Amino acid sequence: GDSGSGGGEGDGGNLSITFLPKNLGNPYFDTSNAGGEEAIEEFDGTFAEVGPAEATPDGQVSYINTLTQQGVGAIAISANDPKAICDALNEARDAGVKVVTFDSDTNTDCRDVFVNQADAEGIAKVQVDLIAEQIGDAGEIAILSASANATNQNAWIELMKEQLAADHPGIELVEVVYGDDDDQTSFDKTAALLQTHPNLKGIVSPTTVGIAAAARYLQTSEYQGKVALTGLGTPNQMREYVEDGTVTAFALWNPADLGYLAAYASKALIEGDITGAEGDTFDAGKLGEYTVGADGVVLLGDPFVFDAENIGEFDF
Amino acid sequence: MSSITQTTPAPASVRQYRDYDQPLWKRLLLTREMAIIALLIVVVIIASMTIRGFGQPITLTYLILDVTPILLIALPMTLIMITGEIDLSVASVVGLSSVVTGVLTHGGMPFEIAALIALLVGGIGGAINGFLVTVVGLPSLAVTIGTLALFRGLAVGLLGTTAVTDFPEFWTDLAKAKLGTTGVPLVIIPFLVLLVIFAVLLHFTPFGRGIYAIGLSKETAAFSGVDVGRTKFILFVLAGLVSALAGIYYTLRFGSARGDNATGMELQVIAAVVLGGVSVFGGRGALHGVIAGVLLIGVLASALRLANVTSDVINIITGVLLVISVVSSSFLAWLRTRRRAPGGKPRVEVSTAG
Amino acid sequence: MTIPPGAADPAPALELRDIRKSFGSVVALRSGTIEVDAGSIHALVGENGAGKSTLVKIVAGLYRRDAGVFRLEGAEVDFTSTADSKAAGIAVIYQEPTLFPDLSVTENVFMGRQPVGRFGRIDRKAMRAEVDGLFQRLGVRIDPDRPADGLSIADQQVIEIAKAISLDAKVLIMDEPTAALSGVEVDRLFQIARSLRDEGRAIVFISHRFDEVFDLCDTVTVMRDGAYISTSRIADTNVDEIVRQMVGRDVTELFPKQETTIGDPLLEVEGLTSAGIFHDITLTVRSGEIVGLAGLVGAGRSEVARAIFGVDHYQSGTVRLNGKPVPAKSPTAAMRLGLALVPEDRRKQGLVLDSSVSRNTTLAIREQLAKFGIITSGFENRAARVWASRLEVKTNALSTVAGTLSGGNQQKVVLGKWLATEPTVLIIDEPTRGIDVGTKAEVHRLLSELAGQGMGILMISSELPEVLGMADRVLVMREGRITAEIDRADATSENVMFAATHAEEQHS
Amino acid sequence: MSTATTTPTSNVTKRLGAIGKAREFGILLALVIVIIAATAANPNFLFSADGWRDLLLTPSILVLVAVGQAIVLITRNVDLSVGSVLGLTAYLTGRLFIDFPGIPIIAVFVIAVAFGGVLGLINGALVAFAKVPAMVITLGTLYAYRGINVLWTGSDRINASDLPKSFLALGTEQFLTIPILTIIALVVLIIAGWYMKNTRGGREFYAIGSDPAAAELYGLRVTRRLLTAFLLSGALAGLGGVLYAARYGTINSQAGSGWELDAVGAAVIGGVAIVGGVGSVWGAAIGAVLLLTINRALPILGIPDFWQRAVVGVLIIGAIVLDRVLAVRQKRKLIEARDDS
Ligand SMILES: Nc1ncnc2c1ncn2[C@@H]1O[C@H](COP(=O)(O)OP(=O)(O)OP(=O)(O)O)[C@@H](O)[C@H]1O
Ligand SMILES: Nc1ncnc2c1ncn2[C@@H]1O[C@H](COP(=O)(O)OP(=O)(O)OP(=O)(O)O)[C@@H](O)[C@H]1O
Ligand SMILES: [Mg+2]
Ligand SMILES: [Mg+2]
Repeated sequence: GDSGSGGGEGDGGNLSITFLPKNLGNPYFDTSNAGGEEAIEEFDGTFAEVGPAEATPDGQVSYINTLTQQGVGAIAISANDPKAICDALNEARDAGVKVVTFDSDTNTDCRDVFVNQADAEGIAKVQVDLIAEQIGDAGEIAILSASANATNQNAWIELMKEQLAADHPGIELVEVVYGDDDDQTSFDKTAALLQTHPNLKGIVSPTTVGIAAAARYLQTSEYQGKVALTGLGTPNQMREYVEDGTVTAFALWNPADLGYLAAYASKALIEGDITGAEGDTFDAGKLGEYTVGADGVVLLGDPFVFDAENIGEFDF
Repeated sequence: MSSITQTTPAPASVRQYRDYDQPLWKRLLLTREMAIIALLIVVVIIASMTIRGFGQPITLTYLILDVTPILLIALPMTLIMITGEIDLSVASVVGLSSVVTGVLTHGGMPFEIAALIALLVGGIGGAINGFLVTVVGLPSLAVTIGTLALFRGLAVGLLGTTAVTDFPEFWTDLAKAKLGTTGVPLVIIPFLVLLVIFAVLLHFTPFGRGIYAIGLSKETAAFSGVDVGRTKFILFVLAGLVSALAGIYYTLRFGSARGDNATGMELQVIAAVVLGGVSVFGGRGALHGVIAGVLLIGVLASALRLANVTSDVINIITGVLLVISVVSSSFLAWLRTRRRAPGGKPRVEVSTAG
Repeated sequence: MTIPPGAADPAPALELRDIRKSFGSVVALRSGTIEVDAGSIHALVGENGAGKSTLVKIVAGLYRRDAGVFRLEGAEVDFTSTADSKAAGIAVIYQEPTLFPDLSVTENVFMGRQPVGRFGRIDRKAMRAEVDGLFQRLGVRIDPDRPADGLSIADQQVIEIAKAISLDAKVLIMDEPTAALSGVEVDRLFQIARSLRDEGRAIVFISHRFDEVFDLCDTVTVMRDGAYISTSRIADTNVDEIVRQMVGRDVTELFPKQETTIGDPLLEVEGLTSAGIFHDITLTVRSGEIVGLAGLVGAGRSEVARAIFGVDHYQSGTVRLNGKPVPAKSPTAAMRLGLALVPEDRRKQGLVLDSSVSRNTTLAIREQLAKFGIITSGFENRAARVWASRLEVKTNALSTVAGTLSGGNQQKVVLGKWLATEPTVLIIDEPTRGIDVGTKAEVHRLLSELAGQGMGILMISSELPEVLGMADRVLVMREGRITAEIDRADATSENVMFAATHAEEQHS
Repeated sequence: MSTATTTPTSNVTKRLGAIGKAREFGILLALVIVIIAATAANPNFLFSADGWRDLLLTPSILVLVAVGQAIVLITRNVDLSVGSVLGLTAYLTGRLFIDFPGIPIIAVFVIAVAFGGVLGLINGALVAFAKVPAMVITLGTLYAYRGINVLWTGSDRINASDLPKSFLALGTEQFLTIPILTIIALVVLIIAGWYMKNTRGGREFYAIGSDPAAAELYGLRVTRRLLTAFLLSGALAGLGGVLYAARYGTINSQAGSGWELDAVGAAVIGGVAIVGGVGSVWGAAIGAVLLLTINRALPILGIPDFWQRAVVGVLIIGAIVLDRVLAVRQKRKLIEARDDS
């Protein structure tokens, strides 16, 4: 394979960009990487995708090191840990590799730009609003998250707690459990939640794996239609549950757009159009022009709510 | 046919005892360990010639940084497996010691003291395993499946969703520092010191002789004054201590103490130890083979990653390598016996007359 | 399958001629030859390592011969597995009992050929009934439902015998079946063997005990160094003749008991009790004294020895060596105080079978051998060579794996291993099990000599002549208790056997 | 022990038989304690429809895999590849439904079980013919099979919507309140238990594990038995894979990863000796139920999520210690009984 090792030929710099998701075999990242590939083909770069089989930071570090050795142009990475991969990323940057984080950020000093799917406030708010609406703004709810250390989920959960306390006094968050982004664990945790809390009215799962597993359990249990479920999911995985009424509505941004934007941000960094400083602007193909915000954050947009009305229009 | 053939009575001849029935070179070269070392050399040579970027010194740096925890834990694991036991809890001890270091440092304790306490915790973890195996008399596989969950659970429970990342720069830098300009990481030194200690312990002390005897025949060892319980207990404590050390290194290298650090590493360690020629039934194996086994897996992974081979293929290759490494030796032995067997005899010609 | 008396039967039941077998560079058999007729008992004798067991294993289908002729009832055969030999009507009692420790005694007897009913269901009732009958016939007192694990070597041997007999085979081969048995069991076995002979079976009997050979067998074949030496009718030969052919020289007196001065008590055991196994064992071994511990198989002698040495647990009682208490449950401590135990089961307790002769010989002295805590193969080989040559272990190199030695040579390695520790008191459980005449004399001389030098020896033996010939004092055990203490001068086979079998007898 | 017959030992005999049962009894006791504790804390655990169903349903698949594992362990071998085999067959199941729409469910079962059996047979052949430790071989195939799975699946995933409703129903449907999955597991368990106890083949597994060298001397067909053991383990993992698909509905390339430790753990906790020859498939099954029931009971008992794993560890150790204590006590009684006889 020579895809990742194209040296610094070409005038605009080395446009070989490698996507490094949290783990391989995750449909969410599949979609985002496909978006990245589309973008890279548009501007004639070299796309590659590598990653560990399981979502661990040490697995990612090995790949970052390898990419450093290969001398790629940029790494687009979704971090499994905000700190653990920092040194490896900085070594890569010292070797001239640009680093873009997307989906899940590292500490700000380890990357050039973070492509944020939606600001955390917005993500937390859309989920809180959805669950409040579905359970009539009162009753017990629980959260089924990804792994305990997932940076983005933890940030959202904190914000959801704040918003619940401030705006929804009738809703009580009784427990947060972690399904480790594993189908089976999430499935079994859902079962445990429902038994432990007989008065549970709703579950929020801010992770695509979790919400699908929870929906599958609900669908086959006596709680179908009685316990509300919402969170972040992909339309293809959730279609069945929305159609049969297990789930009324859930939210997500378009992961393909996220990858697409990360690819263009990488290109802009490689070609020197931006440095990651606040106020830099760059062109992102079909998505238009974006501006780098504070702390090198590029914001994709607001999350989108899927329900029975519109889910038929999406395929990812 | 009752003729008595009388042979002349000869005086009892004085027997000559040679030390070895095979010459030194054969004993050294025709071993499982040497086969792995040879394979390692072949892989390194082929990789440097065919894979771009493999020949750089930085490869060595990353390789050593990557495999150091496995190298470290493989040392006591080898000894434990030679006694016929196993310790599946090592990776959980790595996680636990990482978390203990993190929590204590975060709580304001100097890093050095926190690390010492983490070592102690590792030692205690090992002692718990050792106690359950030797005093209570439970199978180590079952015990350490239990403590695998217990130690990991403690680690995850102690830290919850947080990860501690504020460690003194002096130490985090040291974990990644290189020896002068050679590109060889400094951590190689403590590893080499431990390697010498463990190699002498296993191969050149009465204690080590006891370890092999236990693995080959526990009962005979006990009858011969080998304190089977004490030996195993010491080894489990050593495994705990060294795993805790690996945990501290892990924490420093990634600058992050997390409950799920090194999850699943126990199988990697065991795979490497087994590849290096240690028998899971005990009694067989040597440290040079194990070191070569760890490095072989590390080098292969590093080379294949550089060649843009995905992690699943790397896993397939690791697996196939394990299988081939054990099958090939018995295949060769089989070939040898075949060549010597009387040719062309039908398999069975039992007369069932009567 | 009874042979009609007087019927002409030209082909022997079993015939092996010029069998050759080598293992790597070791030639185990050069020209193994034996011819056994139906309706006869044929003895096979030879020194340790002469190749007897190897010949047996070839007949059993465990090894394949490299060359030579192998015929059954005149037809040439070639076995590739033990299943073949079984199918051909051959039953073998191997020198070392090989039972499945986790399975019940009954299952052990019937493994692989259990009676089955509908759906292939094993008929346990039938199996049990058959075992009961078999054990009755053999006079076995082993619980058929207990697991084989923990049975004494003798009990295991008895089960092996029961198994082989129940096969109802045309050819029965017994490789030192009596090595671990005492008089009563041996008599039972012989009765059965004779009745099988009278039914027309062919029996091969291997033993190092010549009284047995002359008592039981019709014909005897002698082997030496893997080669056939001679075959003669028992009636036409005598012990000296056979020994000369076996060893190639005359053998010195068998029980060369030296007169020694008996000194102070070295080993003092008081009130040793382990519930269900032995009770209130009190005994003393003095310097220069050989104390014989006699009794029937299963009397609990080995257990006492193991408890004294600290391998097994005991509930009450004390053990002192040279006046110092020997801590319970620590062989290491016992060894440091100068105690040594040559265990009865050499394969499980005496040797690390997969380890070299050299490592085995030095296992118990590894700590003394080390210099500054470091031990090397050089040290080990040096120490091992001394003992290998003293006991004439038959092997080419010290690196030979102990498991490939012949049974008797394995026993020698175990002896050497413990003598190397230079103990003050040596407990020795069945010292000459499976050792050939020549070496047996050596071992006895060695024991005498050691006692002469002031060592105290507690010798457990099921061989009555050995006990009577060697011991200064005989203790007799029966069902876990010491029932008699008899001085050398008073000891006869009658009073020892009486104490071993009759509960009412109470000597003081 | 006075006369030559066996009459005086019959009392001892019965107690010896009791030891065998005690091995499973200790674990069963631990299981009952866990269920009672959880039900006391929250009656839903046992008495709600979902609670009852999950109690039976959750461990069923692991029971199947553990039964296969127990058979292999009893022959003194181990099959670490079961998790990978399960994952591979689970994905195969999904693919069959997608690529051959309308394929009969029974055909899928047969194909998947056969496929699992073939994977097991590969393990068995390597172990039996090359005469190398099963742990190494199956550790190798653990990696290799999983790698093939990832290679084949990529980041594809089977979703519940890809599978026929009637198939998914198998994963949840009940017959007389007993889930179908549980019935399948029970049938397999009963057959395996019967076979291991009452047939020559079954007893030979024990014999081989108890002493392989002796098995050779007895002329047992060791190679054939080993092949059978691994084939069974693979086939049961394959069956587990199909049922996994029915139960969970979503399958990605990591399905079943880590199950090998659960399966070995279940068997060992259930009294199957890792050195072979000892234990029963019943014990392994109870071990599997215990393992997963502990997992489900902990949240009910109010143990916070993060600490659950630690408690699971403590309980596993507690269960095997309890088992050990009961066995030792029984044995002591037995030896003391010899004095009385
Ligand atoms: N598997 C083997 N590998 C190597 N050498 C062997 C093996 N089996 C036997 N030998 C050697 O073959 C020779 C004959 O051994 P064998 O066991 O037949 O003797 P034996 O006559 O039965 O002696 P004993 O009376 O001591 O039992 C010995 O030197 C022994 O070391
Ligand atoms: N672990 C055990 N469990 C049950 N019974 C046992 C156990 N160990 C030994 N026994 C029995 O205790 C009795 C005493 O056996 P021991 O081996 O001490 O006899 P011995 O006098 O030394 O005879 P031998 O000549 O066979 O060595 C035997 O009946 C034996 O089967
Ligand atoms: Mg022999
Ligand atoms: Mg004895």
